Amino acid sequence: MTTAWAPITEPNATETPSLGQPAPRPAVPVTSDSALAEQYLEISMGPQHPSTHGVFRMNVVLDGERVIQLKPVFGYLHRNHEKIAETESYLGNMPYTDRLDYICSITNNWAYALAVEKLGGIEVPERAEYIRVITGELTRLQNHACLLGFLLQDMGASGTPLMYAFREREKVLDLFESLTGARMMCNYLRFGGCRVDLPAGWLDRAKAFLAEFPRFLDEFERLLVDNEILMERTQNVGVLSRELAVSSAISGPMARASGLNYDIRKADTYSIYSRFSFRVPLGHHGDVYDRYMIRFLEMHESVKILEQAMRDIPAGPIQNPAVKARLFRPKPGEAYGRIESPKGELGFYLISDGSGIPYRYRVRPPSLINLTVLEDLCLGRNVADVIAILGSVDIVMGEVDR
Amino acid sequence: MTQTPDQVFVILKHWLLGYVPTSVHAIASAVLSILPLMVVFPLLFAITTLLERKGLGRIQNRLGPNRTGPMGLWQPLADGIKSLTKEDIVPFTADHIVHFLAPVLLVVAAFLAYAVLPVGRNMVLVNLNAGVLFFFAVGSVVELAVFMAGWSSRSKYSMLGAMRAIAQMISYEVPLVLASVVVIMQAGSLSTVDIVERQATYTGIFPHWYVFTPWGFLGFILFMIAATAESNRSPFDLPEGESEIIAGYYIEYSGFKFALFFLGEYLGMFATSGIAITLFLGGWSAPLSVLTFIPSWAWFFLKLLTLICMFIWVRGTLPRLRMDQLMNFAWEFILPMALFNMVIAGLWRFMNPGAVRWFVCAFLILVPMFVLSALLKRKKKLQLRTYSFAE
Amino acid sequence: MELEILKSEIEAAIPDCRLEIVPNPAPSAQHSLRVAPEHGLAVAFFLRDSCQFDFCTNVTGVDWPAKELTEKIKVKQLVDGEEKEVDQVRKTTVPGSLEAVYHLYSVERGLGPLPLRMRTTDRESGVHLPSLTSVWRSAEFQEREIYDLYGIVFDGHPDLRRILMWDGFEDHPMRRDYVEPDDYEYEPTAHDEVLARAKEHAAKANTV
Amino acid sequence: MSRDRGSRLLGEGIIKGLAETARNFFGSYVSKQRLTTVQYPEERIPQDESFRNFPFLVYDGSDPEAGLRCVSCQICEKECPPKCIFIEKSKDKKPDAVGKPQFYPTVFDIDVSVCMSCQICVEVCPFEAIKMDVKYDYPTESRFAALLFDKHQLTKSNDYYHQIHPTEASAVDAALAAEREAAATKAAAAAAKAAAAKPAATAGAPGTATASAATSTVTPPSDTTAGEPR
Repeated sequence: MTTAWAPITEPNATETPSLGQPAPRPAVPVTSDSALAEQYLEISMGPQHPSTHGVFRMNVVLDGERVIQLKPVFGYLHRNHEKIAETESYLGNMPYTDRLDYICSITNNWAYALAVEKLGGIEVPERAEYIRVITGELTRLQNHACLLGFLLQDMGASGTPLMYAFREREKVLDLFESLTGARMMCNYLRFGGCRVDLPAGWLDRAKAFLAEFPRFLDEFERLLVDNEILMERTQNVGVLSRELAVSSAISGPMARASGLNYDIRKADTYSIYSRFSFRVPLGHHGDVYDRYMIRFLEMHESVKILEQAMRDIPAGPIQNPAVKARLFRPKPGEAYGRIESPKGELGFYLISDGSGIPYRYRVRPPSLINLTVLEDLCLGRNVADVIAILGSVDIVMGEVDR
Repeated sequence: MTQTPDQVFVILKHWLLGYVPTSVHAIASAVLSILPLMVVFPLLFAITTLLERKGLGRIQNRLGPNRTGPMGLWQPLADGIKSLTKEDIVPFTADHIVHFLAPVLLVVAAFLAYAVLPVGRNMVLVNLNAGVLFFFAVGSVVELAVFMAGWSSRSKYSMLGAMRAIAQMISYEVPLVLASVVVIMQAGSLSTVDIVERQATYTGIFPHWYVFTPWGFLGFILFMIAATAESNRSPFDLPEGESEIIAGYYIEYSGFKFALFFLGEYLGMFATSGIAITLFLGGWSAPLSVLTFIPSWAWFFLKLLTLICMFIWVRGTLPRLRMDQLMNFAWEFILPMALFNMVIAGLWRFMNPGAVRWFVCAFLILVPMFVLSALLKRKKKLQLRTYSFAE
Repeated sequence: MELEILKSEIEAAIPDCRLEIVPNPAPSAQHSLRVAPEHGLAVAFFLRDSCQFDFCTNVTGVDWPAKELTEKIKVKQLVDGEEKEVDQVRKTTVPGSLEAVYHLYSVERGLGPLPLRMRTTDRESGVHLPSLTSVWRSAEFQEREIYDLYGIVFDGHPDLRRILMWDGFEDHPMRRDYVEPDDYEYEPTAHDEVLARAKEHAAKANTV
Repeated sequence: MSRDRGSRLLGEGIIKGLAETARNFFGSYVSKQRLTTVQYPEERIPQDESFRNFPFLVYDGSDPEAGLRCVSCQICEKECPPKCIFIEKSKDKKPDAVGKPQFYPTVFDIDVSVCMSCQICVEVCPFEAIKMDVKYDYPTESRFAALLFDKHQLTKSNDYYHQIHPTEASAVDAALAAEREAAATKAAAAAAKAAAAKPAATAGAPGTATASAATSTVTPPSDTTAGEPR
């Protein structure tokens, strides 16, 4: 019976790894070969891990609890969305965009619709623009609430903030169900407008929800924002500098927490966001606490936008009649359209060769690009922080792996 | 022997002893004392698991288990049967003997701690004159069992969990003992029965519980914080931080051994809160002199249930501390406060009783608390942040 | 328009590099700038440092397979004795290539998308392009994805590995001429060619 | 919302958090808003009217075969993103609601295990023949064969459609009724014109000609893509 810690024997490198066997592991720096030598603990967090937000894996090399090397591994949820898009018509791709960032399906539709409208030069009637802003901001509310719940769940608050967040999210999903027919897979927007007009009484239900949403925000703030344990766990953890954020094109709340004033609703205004008065919160430290608070403050701003949008939504057509949804053939050319999705800058780059099927269909995934700096943020921190930092980046694997 | 309902169990035991031949008298009396404890506390464990899931549910706006039995009452039974029928998988590379012994040792150590716990008026298993010392000695065996579990299952996550558990338990054992030294100084004896006797007297209708003295209240708070850490409960549940290292030291256990770990953990929690009740909340004594008609053991279990609800309430709210913060908190805040508390208790003992003594001690406690918390805050640069807004 | 000004600025700053403006006929009018691969890095540094295009949001791979252009041309030809106009079909093949498109934005100056394009010489051997990760860190994962799905090898990339497919995978799935392996498991819907393929596989499976 | 607060006792934030969970704990006994559990099989959340799940074929009148609206133009089969609809067209024709002879599908399968209920088929169908159902639980014993719904499992009556989507169904019926009137008036006008032209063309068997003329001059159905109302 071996008492000493017998390292699990390495599969010798010559034999090629069959599918069942794990691939030979990268050379782990071992200082010397004596039994008592200091060995690094190399663990793989994921793809089945309670807090990696989906099938995401990190090869982490630990010295004790400190992280020395962290290599993310993607591809477990890769469906080659872009290859499928090159066999579907423009309309046929719309339901697939729901499956990109499956938490905010309407903002995915919006980004795709915006790119196609730029490609085809299509105008969108007034009422449709207002409906798009209302549903887009509702999506942002439920995404941020959802994220704050998950982030706190990762840090150990056993389910309580997550349940409060999901209680509110259910109300938003009920609104989406009565409008689009499905809670998460809305497939609601079309090129040049929306598919269905607001059903009777929907706007009043939305206003009623909006009236008591701030109560949830205050409850959430009282519950945890001043909590010393949360402040200790998140302040000065995973600090992202503004230069690194710009250089690695970090977008969304994660960039604004580092002081980068770049909100696409303001910087590259699309749709009718210029009509609403709202503010963009900016953090100064760029750590996990700031990313948590920025999303928290952004929810307040979204509530303001929603109030203004719901107040002055005009009547009128919701679909540009000139656009035929089914046999839509844009002229040859290319277009890159982007919106401020709750996770960051979600862009679609379409190249059309004049046929009814896009020649090239590229999705700019904010989650994947925000993960570029994950290793820089986690080096030198310990395992508990890696989970908190990953939680604050807010990734959804449907969008990362496409 | 005054009120029969209070001494009903003692009388019952003596009545049963009558039927036993005198030759085996000693063993029979020992068995008759141990058996109820071995039945009552696992039963309390079953009730607590249900209480915990219902309580957490209610905190999170949901119902909690209600499918098995009227209010989910048979849920603990269902969990027990499930853990019995689940397959017990032992990893191939595990060190089988040590792997098997770990949960057994954990539960044995937890049960040993009940020997000195005065559950009611002269209802204590063994009246050791060094009861508290015995309790802490047995309490430290738990760490050994935890490390055996972590080391022997040969898995990286369990290794991390075991390392964390050892560091946490040792660093919170010290403040736990120091917080109880204050009571021993005041009560003048290590025997748990004497400590409770001393607190059972009343002036007017108010009892002489130590928790009502300034140093006693601070000692109680420090003791409870250290007890939470000792039994790996919520803000300090790092050894089994589910979101980081999945289940810590008992990741490689399944089936009944997994249930044994839970039993051991909960028994440890009951034992430390039992000692907290004995030291600070006046053991089995009634809170008001007029209420002494209720039997003494009822008061003990009532206080135990309130403490359990406190644990559940804290578990439902607070996120988890990180490893180094947990250690800093123990060595830089709890330990100095416990030492300071001993100085205050000494001062309390030699000042003549009266209101002056009360205010002096209370003031002398609040000052270091503010100083230390400010010190800790500045060192960590924790502050409420302000955010600028771009138009 | 300002793309011409930018082009002239770059050509002034970097002596011997030739730039080409690729017009975009779509209403979005996002005309792009094509640069030869050997000057790619220099142009990128210039764009980032002096023209403040510091936000490279999107790096896309595009596959342009070889195309055959057939056009009718009038050709004078001797037909049984005398000169006659005859129209003849002439096939010219445009060589295929792989392309990397970088969409650049400027945060300070708020400038719109500037697509920067680089093309490889051909689709088999000469698939090397300079990696712009040293200029914009955001290109790191996206260039790995292009290498994984298209096969463009980025020289100078810190860690060029497959990002989405598993390491043992040889082919590049997003190329137009990619043939799907038909032995991966799928759920045969009980209808037409999918069903036929399933039956054929089942037959082959239990014969071998 | 910037807040600054002097250095406070270490535990103040934690106590505020505890108070919050206590309020939720006692609130759950009092207010419905703080207890959101729905005991699923016994109680169910009332389904919203526009909820959609798998598609179904609509037929008018009582006989599912004769009243089937679908003319198997196979547009939905081409447009379905995951390609889960399989149609085989009939050889002969049957008169549809207006009386015009139309093809009908002999085989109309939807593979429900592949369908993602995105309702693109409903959107592109020019004959309002396919609509979204609301039934979502289909426990079956086999994954492929049992989840391939054939025509008989898919066809449901128009009043079932009125039951599940009342407003949408009435709007669709109104549009269809308007269409039928337009077709009827045009047929009547064409018949009247043919009748006026016939006396000018002197002899000719009056009875059968007018009857066949009436039916044939109605807008001849173009086989493949019918006109698009939407």
